Amino acid sequence: MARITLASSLAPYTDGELELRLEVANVRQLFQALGERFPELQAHLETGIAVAIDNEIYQDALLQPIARDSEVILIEKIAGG
Amino acid sequence: MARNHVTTTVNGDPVEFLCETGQTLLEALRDELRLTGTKEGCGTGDCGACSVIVDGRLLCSCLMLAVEAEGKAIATVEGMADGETLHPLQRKFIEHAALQCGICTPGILIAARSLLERNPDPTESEIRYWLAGNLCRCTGYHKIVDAVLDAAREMRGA
Amino acid sequence: MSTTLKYQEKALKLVGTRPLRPDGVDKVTGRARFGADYNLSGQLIGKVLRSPHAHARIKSIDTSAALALPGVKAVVTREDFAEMPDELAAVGELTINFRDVTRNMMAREKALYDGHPVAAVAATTESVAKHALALIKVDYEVLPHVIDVVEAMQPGAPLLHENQYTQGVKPRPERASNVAKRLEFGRGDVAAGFAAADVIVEREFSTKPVHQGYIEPQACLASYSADGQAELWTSTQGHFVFRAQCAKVLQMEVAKIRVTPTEIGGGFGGKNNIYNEALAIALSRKSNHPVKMVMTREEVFRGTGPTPGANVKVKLGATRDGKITAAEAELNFQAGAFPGSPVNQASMCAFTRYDLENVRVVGNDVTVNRPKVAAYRAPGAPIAVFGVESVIDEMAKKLGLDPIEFRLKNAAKEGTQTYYGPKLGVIGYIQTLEAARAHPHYSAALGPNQGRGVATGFWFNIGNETTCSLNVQEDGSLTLNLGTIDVAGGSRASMAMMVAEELGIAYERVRPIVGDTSTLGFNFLTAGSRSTFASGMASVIASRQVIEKLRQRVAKIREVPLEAVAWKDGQALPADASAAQFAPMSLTEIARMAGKTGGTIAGHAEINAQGAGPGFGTHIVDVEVDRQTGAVKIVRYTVVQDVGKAIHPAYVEGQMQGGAAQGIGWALNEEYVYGDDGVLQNPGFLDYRIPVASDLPRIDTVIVEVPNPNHPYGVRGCGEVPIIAPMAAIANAIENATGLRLTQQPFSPPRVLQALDAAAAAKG
Amino acid sequence: MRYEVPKTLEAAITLLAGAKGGARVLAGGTDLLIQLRAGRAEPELLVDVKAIAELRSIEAAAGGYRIGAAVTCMELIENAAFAEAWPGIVDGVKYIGSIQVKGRATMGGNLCNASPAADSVPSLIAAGARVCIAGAQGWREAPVEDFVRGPGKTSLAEGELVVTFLLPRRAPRSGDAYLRFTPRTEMDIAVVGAAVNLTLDDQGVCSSARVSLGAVAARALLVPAAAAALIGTRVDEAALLRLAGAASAACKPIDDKRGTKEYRIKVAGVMARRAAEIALQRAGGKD
Repeated sequence: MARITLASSLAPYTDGELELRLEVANVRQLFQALGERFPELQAHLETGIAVAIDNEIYQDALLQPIARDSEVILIEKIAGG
Repeated sequence: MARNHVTTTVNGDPVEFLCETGQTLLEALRDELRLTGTKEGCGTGDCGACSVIVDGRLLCSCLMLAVEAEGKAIATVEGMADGETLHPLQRKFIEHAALQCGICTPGILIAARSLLERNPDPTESEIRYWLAGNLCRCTGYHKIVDAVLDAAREMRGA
Repeated sequence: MSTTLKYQEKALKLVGTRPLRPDGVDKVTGRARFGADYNLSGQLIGKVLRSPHAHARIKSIDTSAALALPGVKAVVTREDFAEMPDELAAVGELTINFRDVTRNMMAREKALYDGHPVAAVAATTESVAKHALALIKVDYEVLPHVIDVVEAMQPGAPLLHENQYTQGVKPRPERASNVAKRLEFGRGDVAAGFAAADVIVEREFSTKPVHQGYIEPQACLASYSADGQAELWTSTQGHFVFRAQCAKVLQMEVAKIRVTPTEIGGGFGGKNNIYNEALAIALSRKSNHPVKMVMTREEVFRGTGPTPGANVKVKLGATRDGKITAAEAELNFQAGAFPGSPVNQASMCAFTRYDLENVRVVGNDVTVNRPKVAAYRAPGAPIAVFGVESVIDEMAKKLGLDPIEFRLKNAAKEGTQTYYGPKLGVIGYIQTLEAARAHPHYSAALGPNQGRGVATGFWFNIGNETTCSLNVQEDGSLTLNLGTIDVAGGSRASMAMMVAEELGIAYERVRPIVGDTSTLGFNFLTAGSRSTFASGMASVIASRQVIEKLRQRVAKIREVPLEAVAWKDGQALPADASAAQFAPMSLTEIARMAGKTGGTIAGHAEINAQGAGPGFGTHIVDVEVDRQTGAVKIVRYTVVQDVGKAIHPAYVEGQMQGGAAQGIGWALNEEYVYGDDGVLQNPGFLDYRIPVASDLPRIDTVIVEVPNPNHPYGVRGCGEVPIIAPMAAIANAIENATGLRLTQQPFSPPRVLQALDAAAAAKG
Repeated sequence: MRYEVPKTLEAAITLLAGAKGGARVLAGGTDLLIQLRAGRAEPELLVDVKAIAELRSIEAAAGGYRIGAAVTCMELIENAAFAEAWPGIVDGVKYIGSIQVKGRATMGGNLCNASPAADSVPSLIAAGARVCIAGAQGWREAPVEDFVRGPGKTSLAEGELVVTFLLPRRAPRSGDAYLRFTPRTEMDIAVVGAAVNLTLDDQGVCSSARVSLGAVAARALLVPAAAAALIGTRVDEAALLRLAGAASAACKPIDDKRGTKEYRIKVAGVMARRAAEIALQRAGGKD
């Protein structure tokens, strides 16, 4: 199962839970699983979240594969000037 | 409202237009004559994007009334190149990457040209003070100053 | 699909050289067309009526007198725009609350800042339009306002949004607040870290709002036809994003709006969002005429987004030998009238130059009665870094360490765990510090009343949605149609260089243009230093596709197997001696035959570019302080930055110099000045003081190139990083010259003189 | 709004008189056009005075100079003889806006705009310049320091206009200078301005002096106390300290977006002192 870590800024939406393991094959499945587990996180997942898979940041990449042994970190989405 | 009839010369060509008394030369150039190379950045003489040369004087066309142009000779960026041949300042600005967005470029070219007409061999400091009325937000002025120095050098045949 | 192309080291012919930009001649001859340079026959002039109050309930708007004025063709107010739900919507890759977008574009219940649009008119001439504005009667109930971020956070402060409850705090607050959102980032145990520290430095900083200061005011031209189609010409950093926002607020189908981007006269983040565009389309729809809307400079200052003003607290602990044990920061950012300051990105940038065990950053996004903030080059980062790099400098001094040495002792490197999420990949921070230390500037002698300062900056850089098409024309010249705006850095040149490099042809044979929204699929904004990275990647993919098709075509024409056909220096030739031999064919020859051998050849890419490589910069500045007037003069400036790979070094230098110059203005004299009535007092270039040529020295540049492994040419990006460090570097230089630690931006003469006098008085 | 370009002073006066206050004089227009654009001025007639010979000429007169009110800043700056005689006045004129603005702006306009921060006014006051005014009632002359009444207010009666400035004969060993403080090097409005005009006797002792300050009160001030600090001295350290003190003491400034009271008071002394040092050098008192 992939190791999932949520940025500490997301703690308020997960009752403080920031680390978990999930059986997911891509980002879409990850968001789905997290959304079911943490309803308050749902809105943020769809709008304000980027994902780092094995330390590469992906934005808006729902189909990005997640390997069984991947380390996945959810972070705030980044824009710019 | 009664409009004023103005006969003047732009880049060597005789032109006529009608304007309201309150209309600026900048508005007449852009809206009546469709010479949009001269830009408006502020409309209050603080940015220099609308710089033109009138009877040999560098000025902000946003601070001159169109009716005052009667009988004058006006030079804008559209008249800088000689046919297909760019003015040395125009060429050097491209070569030195002295322009980015380009909105301030026509005004700066006109201002730099009027400097070199008076002072063919300006120092860096003289260039910076002469161009102080022309705001550029992209370049930090470094490459603009280099382009003017290099153009001056070429025009002096040095 | 999400795409990365790995970096390949190879001998380069074009990339890294300095050819002339394709937009150069048009820009020096006045032929280049910017937002205000477009006109249509029969067009009307649109003008906006703006609130004179910082905070007021709009009881009624009477437009009858304006509509009765001859020449007035249409008036729009809040009544003309649909209410939008209060929810975050991802539109064009941006996450926006359209309830707020509609209200920022046109006030509804309340005017929330001086300059907030309350009505717009379209008339036959500008003077008629102006006269019409004066005839619109708005009945305001003026409300108490709040602008300062600290005051706005207090309980009992005037509330902008009566039903705004702070997000990100548990349990959900009972009272509404101007604090829209609270964010907390961190790792390790900060308390333990400070306990382990020998030296602790703690300081509070404040900054004022500053404006991007692009010289071209927002300008657009809209034409809506009775068949429900709209065309829009506008000065924008993202024509697809503008289209998406207009479609949403006007409830139109996306494909029915065609947006053509004009040359853009500077943006720096300020042209990431719509202002007049949807109003112009609405006025055009109502009047059945094209409508042109050009902002005045005053409108730009009063109505468009500057940066946040902020309150920043920083605490740092370190051991005597110079290892940082704990770092803590609180960032309180003005969001302006609606939530959405860049405090989240500022929080992530605050300490991400250092390898830290124990970090905690708290950010608050606070609504106040000022225009909604917009992005400005590395949004938020310069504000956070001003505080952090000032404290880093002070700590180095307390520890008796050279400031670059102290940074090197704690520098982030490949594998450093960030406090916002991932570990850092291959980065060039240490290389920029070492290059700065080795630069002659760093060891040059200083004159009387002069001081030297150093500071560093980090920016993520980004990728995102990008498209392009590459068409081989019948003579073998190529048209590269890009969907990502060239905001003036010269990205069109860089893209053409990469295409020419890939194909092995002359740069001049590739004509890059930026296509309108009907010619390509969606592209994100040119923002976040993504253009050369992402659009470059797309251009390379399209080029390789073209090469593949060219090889296939030659294999057919010469009747040889595909493997036998290699592509080199602009021609197809036998792969090697062992492969089938055939007469080489140049790109031109293939192109000439293309029509008769299966049709024209083109490549295209529609990607969501991933794998952006972070950028780091180190700045050195010398200042001279006039102790009698408090004037600070910048006497020397050097920018060192890792850009991954400089495709066009001259244009990269231009980004570094321009960013530094904006940072210098931010540090010294730029600020929004508000009266007690909440009205902006300096909405013009006379009293909003951006640097003029005679204010600045030459700005030396050192380009460091540590390739980004996730780009075919190693590009990271360069636009954002150079604006991050100047404020802190200059504060540190002033401290070095005077012994005074300035914590309030701007470091304007009255501020500096006051500090000098206070210090003198303290000495007695 | 009508526009007229009279060729003679008489014609201009007739037009102004006929307009009953509904007219504005247009010289360089660098202030007036901004007021028109902002709707802060809505005259029914503009009288362009740039075709009137008296207003456009620079003449040596009675050992001094007569400067037309509509002479542009650049024309004045480029007049080598005048710059030689009155470098301090040229200092002030040089500070007015950009090269572009100086190509249009005039000393007459700078005076009549009646801004407390007008850069050409303190040096004119320090120089002892007089302003010549014409109107339906005829000619009158006034010292420049008496012309401006307050921000935007002048002593011009309805229908009057400023025609020329008169500068007195220059005594040998005289020098003048104007300095201002602004946050930027250029393109700014004076936060404080100081002009010093002094004459030395053959022993190098200051025999006469006039000091004027700008942007520190409702109008540019003549500060006799500051001048007194110099007269009878060799403009030494002690005298300069007294000058600075007197200059600061004379300030009655306001707080605004361009500077605080305290700042203006303190820097007025600094600018006065630095201007005096330059004036001294120009008078040949120090090398």
